[in-house]
Amino acid sequence: MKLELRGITKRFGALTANDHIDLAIEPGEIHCLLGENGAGKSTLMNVLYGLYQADEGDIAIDGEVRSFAGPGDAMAAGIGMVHQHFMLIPVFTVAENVMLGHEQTRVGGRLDLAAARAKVREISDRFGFHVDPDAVVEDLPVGVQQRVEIIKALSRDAEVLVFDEPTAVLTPQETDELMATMRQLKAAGTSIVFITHKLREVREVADRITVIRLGKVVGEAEPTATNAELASLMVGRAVELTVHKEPPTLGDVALSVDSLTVTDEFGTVVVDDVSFQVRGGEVLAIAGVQGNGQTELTEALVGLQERVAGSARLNGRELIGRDVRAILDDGVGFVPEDRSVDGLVKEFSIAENLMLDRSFGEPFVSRGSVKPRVLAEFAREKIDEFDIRTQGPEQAAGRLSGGNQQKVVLARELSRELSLFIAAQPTRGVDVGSIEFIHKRIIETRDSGIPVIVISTELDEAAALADRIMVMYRGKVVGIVGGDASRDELGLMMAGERPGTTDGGTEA
Amino acid sequence: GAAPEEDTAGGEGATDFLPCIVSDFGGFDDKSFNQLSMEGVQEAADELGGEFKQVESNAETDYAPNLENLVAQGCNLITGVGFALAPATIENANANPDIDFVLVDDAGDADGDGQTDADNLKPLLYDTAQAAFLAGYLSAGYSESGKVGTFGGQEFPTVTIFMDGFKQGVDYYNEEKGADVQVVGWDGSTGTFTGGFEAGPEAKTAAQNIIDQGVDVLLPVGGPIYQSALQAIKEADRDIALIGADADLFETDPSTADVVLTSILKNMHLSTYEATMSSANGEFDATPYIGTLENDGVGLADLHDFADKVDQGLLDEVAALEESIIAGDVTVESYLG
Amino acid sequence: MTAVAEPVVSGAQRRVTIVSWKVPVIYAVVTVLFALLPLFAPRSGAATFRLVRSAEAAIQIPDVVLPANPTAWVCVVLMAAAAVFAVLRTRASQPTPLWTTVAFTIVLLIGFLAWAAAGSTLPMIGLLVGSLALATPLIFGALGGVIGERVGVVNIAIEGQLLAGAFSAAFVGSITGTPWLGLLAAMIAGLLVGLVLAVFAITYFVNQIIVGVVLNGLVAGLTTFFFSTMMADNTETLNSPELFRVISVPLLSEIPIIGPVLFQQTIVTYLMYAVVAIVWYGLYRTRWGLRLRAVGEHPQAADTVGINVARTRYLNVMLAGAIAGMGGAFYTLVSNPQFGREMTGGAGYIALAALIFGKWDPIRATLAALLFGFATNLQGVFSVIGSPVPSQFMLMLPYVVTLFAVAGLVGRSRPPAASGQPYIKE
Amino acid sequence: MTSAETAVPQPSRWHRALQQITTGGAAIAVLSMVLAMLAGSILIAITDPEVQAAAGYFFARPVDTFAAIWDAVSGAYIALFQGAVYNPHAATFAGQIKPLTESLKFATPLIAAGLGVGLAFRAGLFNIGGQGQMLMAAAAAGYVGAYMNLPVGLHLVLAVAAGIAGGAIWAGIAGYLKARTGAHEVILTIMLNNIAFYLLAWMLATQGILQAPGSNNPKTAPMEPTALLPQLLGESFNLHAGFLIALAAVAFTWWLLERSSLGFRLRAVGENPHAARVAGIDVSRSYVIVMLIAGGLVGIAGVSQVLGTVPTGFGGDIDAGMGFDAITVALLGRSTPLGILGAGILFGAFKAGGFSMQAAEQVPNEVVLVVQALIVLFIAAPPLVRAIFRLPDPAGPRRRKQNGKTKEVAR
Ligand SMILES: Nc1ncnc2c1ncn2[C@@H]1O[C@H](COP(=O)(O)OP(=O)(O)OP(=O)(O)O)[C@@H](O)[C@H]1O
Ligand SMILES: Nc1ncnc2c1ncn2[C@@H]1O[C@H](COP(=O)(O)OP(=O)(O)OP(=O)(O)O)[C@@H](O)[C@H]1O
Ligand SMILES: [Mg+2]
Ligand SMILES: [Mg+2]
Repeated sequence: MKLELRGITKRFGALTANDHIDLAIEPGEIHCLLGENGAGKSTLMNVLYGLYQADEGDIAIDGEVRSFAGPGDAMAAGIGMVHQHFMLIPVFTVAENVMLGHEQTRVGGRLDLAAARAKVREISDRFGFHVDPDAVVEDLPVGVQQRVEIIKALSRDAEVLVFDEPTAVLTPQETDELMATMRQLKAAGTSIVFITHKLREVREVADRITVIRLGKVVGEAEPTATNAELASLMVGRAVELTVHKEPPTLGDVALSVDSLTVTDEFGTVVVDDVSFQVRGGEVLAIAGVQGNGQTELTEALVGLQERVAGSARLNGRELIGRDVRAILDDGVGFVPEDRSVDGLVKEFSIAENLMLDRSFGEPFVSRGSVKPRVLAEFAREKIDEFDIRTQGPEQAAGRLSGGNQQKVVLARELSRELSLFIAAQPTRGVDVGSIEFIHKRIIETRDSGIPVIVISTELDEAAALADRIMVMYRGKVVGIVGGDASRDELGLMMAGERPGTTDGGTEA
Repeated sequence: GAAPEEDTAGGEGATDFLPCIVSDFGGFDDKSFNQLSMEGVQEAADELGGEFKQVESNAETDYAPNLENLVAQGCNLITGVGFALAPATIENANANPDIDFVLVDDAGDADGDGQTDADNLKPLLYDTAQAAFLAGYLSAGYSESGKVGTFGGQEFPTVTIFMDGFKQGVDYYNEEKGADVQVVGWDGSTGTFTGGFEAGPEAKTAAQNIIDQGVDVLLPVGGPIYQSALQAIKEADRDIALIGADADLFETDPSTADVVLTSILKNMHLSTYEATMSSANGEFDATPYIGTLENDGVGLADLHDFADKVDQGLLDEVAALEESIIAGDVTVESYLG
Repeated sequence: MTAVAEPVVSGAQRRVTIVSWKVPVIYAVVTVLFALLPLFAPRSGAATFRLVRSAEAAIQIPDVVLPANPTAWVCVVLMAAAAVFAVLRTRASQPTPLWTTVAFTIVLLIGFLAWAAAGSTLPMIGLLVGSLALATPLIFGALGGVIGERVGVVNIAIEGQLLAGAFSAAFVGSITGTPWLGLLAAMIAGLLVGLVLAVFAITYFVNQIIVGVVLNGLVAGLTTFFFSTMMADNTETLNSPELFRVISVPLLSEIPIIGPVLFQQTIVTYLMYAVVAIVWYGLYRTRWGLRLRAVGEHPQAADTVGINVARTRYLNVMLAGAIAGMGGAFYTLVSNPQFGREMTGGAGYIALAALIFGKWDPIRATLAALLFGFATNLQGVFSVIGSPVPSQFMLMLPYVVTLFAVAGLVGRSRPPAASGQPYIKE
Repeated sequence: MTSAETAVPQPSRWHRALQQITTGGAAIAVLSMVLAMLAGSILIAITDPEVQAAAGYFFARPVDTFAAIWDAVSGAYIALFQGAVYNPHAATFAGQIKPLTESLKFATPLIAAGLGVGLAFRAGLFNIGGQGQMLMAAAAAGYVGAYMNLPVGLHLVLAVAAGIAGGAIWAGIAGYLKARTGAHEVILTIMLNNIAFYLLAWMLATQGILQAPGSNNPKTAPMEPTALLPQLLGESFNLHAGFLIALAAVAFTWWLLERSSLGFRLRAVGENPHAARVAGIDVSRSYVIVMLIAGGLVGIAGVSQVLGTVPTGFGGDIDAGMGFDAITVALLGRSTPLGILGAGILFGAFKAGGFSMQAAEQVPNEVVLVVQALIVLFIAAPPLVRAIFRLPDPAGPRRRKQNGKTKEVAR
């Protein structure tokens, strides 16, 4: 089926998120939508899916104008969507999530879970997913949740499938598998709209590319276009896609982690006897598929985990056993993985978020009172310095786009006197322009002699930033390799294979 | 209906004497002391051919403003119902010497000197223990199971005075007759209370718990909770007699007729009526009134349908006992002395 | 998460057992506290447990007579043994099985009852029947709360729904002369309160807690107003509904102990059993429940699969109101055929506590309400059989028990994720 | 993002001013009152004996019915106004403005308790425990006030402090149990309400604790004069210094929430405990602290009751249901100190007016409760009020879909 969006306009108050956008999706094509954060991609897709009502414009299917009062209508018309933010009920099982909204029942109104399970298995097998229909979604790794979303969309026999940034949380392997799936679907005649910030993926699968900036279509591109061309089209300026960094000037060992073990509340050992060291002035990247202990490891270092054994000394001082505040006061900067939950208070202003972990004393607080003027001044400075796109320091952080929210967290953590900087997934879901900036700041931090730990599931990022890469699998360290290790080697390590030829130097 | 003539002059009534009354948190429909006191005032007002004003309180903090607002309305006599209104009533009485005040169930003696604290304040007190004593004696004699029961709403003296008198009456019976009738639900210092004055499931289970102990006479004390007791009695699989408190239940709630043995009367409507009338006639006298068996301020109600179910000998004994109490030969103890 | 090749770094993730000393500590503390009773306040005489309601019961069970103090000591020993067992299990890094806790609780209860009822007769049937009666409106209220919160609307208005139900049941029951219409009216009244809650909370996004608290005040004001202006003076015509009759279920009601407690009840109580079962089944096994829970957990996700969030919320909040309204009918069509001002006396708030205590689950909320009813009636029975403790402390008992149960045993509870959150669509 | 925002041209200044007046908060508040009072009129009319009498011959002479309704309703609301704000019939100026001071007196505990509930709200806790906290505060302040002999000044200070501490400790128990065990504060505070109720009942019935010496009634002795909150405007007015304490509490709470670093952390915990924890804020400790402060604020309400409003000794329902009113006050005031001040005064005025309405016109107390509840509902739902009065929506085109006019505006 051929899907056309004609002159779609969508406003949120004074803001025009979509401004007369025209887009045509041909049957059986993979159509990529590119654009920086806040360009209006998700909004456009939400209009298409009936979640938002367009202020102007029409949606036409095979030339016939249709109107969707809600997602139900869109689904009935054969449109499916995998949302940027998972639309799964965390406490439901996979089968329940998949059946939700088009449940089959048996006598007594009893849900036919068997049918739903069978459906999940069938789709799962067809595309080579391994998804247990009875697993509870919140217990699943995000990669699997992503698949559940896809199964959900496929279970309704959609003819047009929208994927809104599905790869932001996937490993390289998973991304490859997803793209294979997309090709499979396309071969079966399904049209796909694919939104991503990763240019490599675009060039790999796209048949056509449309670029959106500030709510308007700014152009189309061929899959053969270079990364640089695509990036500048998106952002409206030239973007440096590779991080320029000098070889590290290594200082002394600053952080020394010894037999660190973290157990979760159910008794699973999530970080298992991990030892490594980080020197001043180097970036250690921790790579690995999400859910293999990286998060818990960094959380243990800042005092956020409860059942921790072993030791971690920062400049000779033990971190384990002290509370979060003491550790932060020691100069540990921490960018948590989930910015919207752990990084920001969305209802607070940008300024307030910038002082979130410095509310106990100078510079923003004296004698129990906040100094609003000092804080406002500081906030303005950081908004400039970190190029946070906002109406002002008083704007609620939750109203910023994801990339800008991330910059607020970075600005907060990087403007303290640091002795160690830990950043988890610093660029997840962030557009290329912002990635360039964030990477630059991380390297600057390293170059000022501070030890840096970066967690990334993104191999490109790990490779771009790291001086050494430590790979974790099932809570254990598989190995530590140099920053120039090959993708293939890292991929194998992430699957738990010990590296054949490595000498990343645990002794470093 | 037909429309009245346009100008019915003087329809306002024959007097401009304005009696007023303030309830405590129970409200005027409590089938208990607020209601009875109000009925007395109402009756007086009707007889005088004038109006009266009634004002309900919902909480302790309402008493003072309610009284003050009635003063502002030009009331000539203001009755406060309940010990809780004492301080506010005393204060208003002292502030408004031209207005007569009546205080139900409290001596109006906050400073503890044994004197009422205002010259224009008439306390109405009721030694209900005397009447309850008779009820206790009657119940003990009536009981076949040898167990009688009582329970209250909240542990207030105006509640426990009934339970106390009742228990003393039973004890007296035991003494006189060498019997061993037990009182379930009150041992003279502590007992069963529902925690409130609502006729809800709490009151009903309290009644049931007492019935389960084998009593065949039950005295609930505390406004509407008698309804729950009545229901528990109806659902029990044997005959249990109910004793009313305050008003004659047989009259005020005919649905109790089958089970009500008698009621312990606290004739508040009589004394508020009299106080109101005397004030209207300019004969207001602030000396405290204490309702007793002697002055009919308290008493035992007629047995109505139960008259022939009770042994005449027992009735005679009760009548004799009443005389002895009036004569002071038998003393009933209560906080009123 | 499929591995490309067989992993070399060990197979499964290591697991250790988390040792929590909570259970043995609680056992020990409770045992010691209980031992204080026979130690410092020894009671002489025997406690008689009466297991039949009356002499006429078809199957007679003899009274169980236990000597008070010795029984208490035996129970202390058994409890101490359980505590030691728990310590050993914990030492061995094994969890203490649930049956130990059940047994521990039963032993504690027997010991306590024997001690407290020394020299008197404890009517067990009455104790249990009363507990059930006290719990019934709470259960209805809690179920109304469960449905409301599970669909994402905090229902503080349970108190108002109970009260409106009680009022309407009495009023309509009186003027129509049949309790059935009274019951229907109670449900409609509860439903209407739910509807107002829904309009303000769902359509106008007003803070749900405000609406709930205000509705409680509104219903209290309106019912008291109509009670005192209309009903109080016309009790016979407007405020004396016929009560539902007790129906003994054939056979079941003959079962010793359980029969008279559970199966000699009115239709309202049987409806309560049914509603608990239906709500449980519906919530976890049917399309209705699946959608309801989805809307309460993640309304936007529900929206994206074509579920009309507002409609789902409206219907279920109204349904919740109707169920709570039935609880109101218990007051005036089962307990006592008369409405009185604010006669629910805060039961709605206790129901709210029960549903949180029960972790937003219909069965557990029911159990929580039953626990509360039991504690309430236990104090009632003790005050009757003669307890030396001042009445005020006795009346405090159910609340203290709940407080300890919540703080000691239940701990953290997680509400439905979107409970209290309005769903605002662009 | 920024360039797209200028798309819609701004309407003229006058238009905007007009729009603000008709759609702003004040208009909504006034219209809400009008609506609620209209509803209240129905209740007033149906209970009025004159109306009932006239309605009996409605078809013979309907004018009478309407006249009677008008008399009843206008009389009631005039009485309400005269009891709450200004009474032109009083002889002296003092008498004329006395109603206003009465309203402020009734507002005092509502403001203080509202602050306690509102503060807890801002820190993410739903404090239903106002009743228990007030009762325990009253018990503590009452004990010091009635049964201790202390010098002038010190006595009052100590009694107030004891009351605040009583409320703080009672709320602190809930905070501590929540922090320690994770139990839900709603259950904890509801249970503590009931426990406080019976605990106070016991203390009031026990000689040597709170029961007045030599008395049998569950009531305390009057407060010693040295412990009384001074009357602010002399003997003829009942407004006492509790109002000043409440104002000070408003100022303190404002400072705490808007300016202090402690308040900053409490708010952070309230909005997002996860982020607060990651930022080094001790969430458990925050719960205890906020409940202690909230309980202290509610305690002021209890103190003002026993040392100011009812100085003659108190009994078991001295809270007068204000623990629950406080929830409405707090939320109506959007949990901001100034909002709570305003909402508290509004509710205080209704209380004061309600008494005069009942005394003067025999309108049942419950009418005021109903009107109050309706006002809150309407104020909380401006779109409903706007819809009823057909006022324009300030958000204007935002919610309107497929609107032809906006099409043109947006180039
Ligand atoms: N619900 C909303 N209310 C108000 N404004 C919104 C809303 N959703 C989106 N916007 C605005 O619309 C603009 C486009 O948002 P959209 O989510 O479409 O961006 P996007 O292109 O998907 O960005 P990203 O790459 O970050 O996902 C944003 O800048 C935002 O300001
Ligand atoms: N209620 C709202 N009012 C105004 N803007 C909003 C609102 N909700 C969301 N937005 C905007 O919508 C845009 C997209 O929101 P979304 O939550 O998708 O961002 P994100 O996914 O976290 O960030 P990223 O796009 O980088 O992944 C953001 O620009 C955000 O500012
Ligand atoms: Mg997006
Ligand atoms: Mg995004």
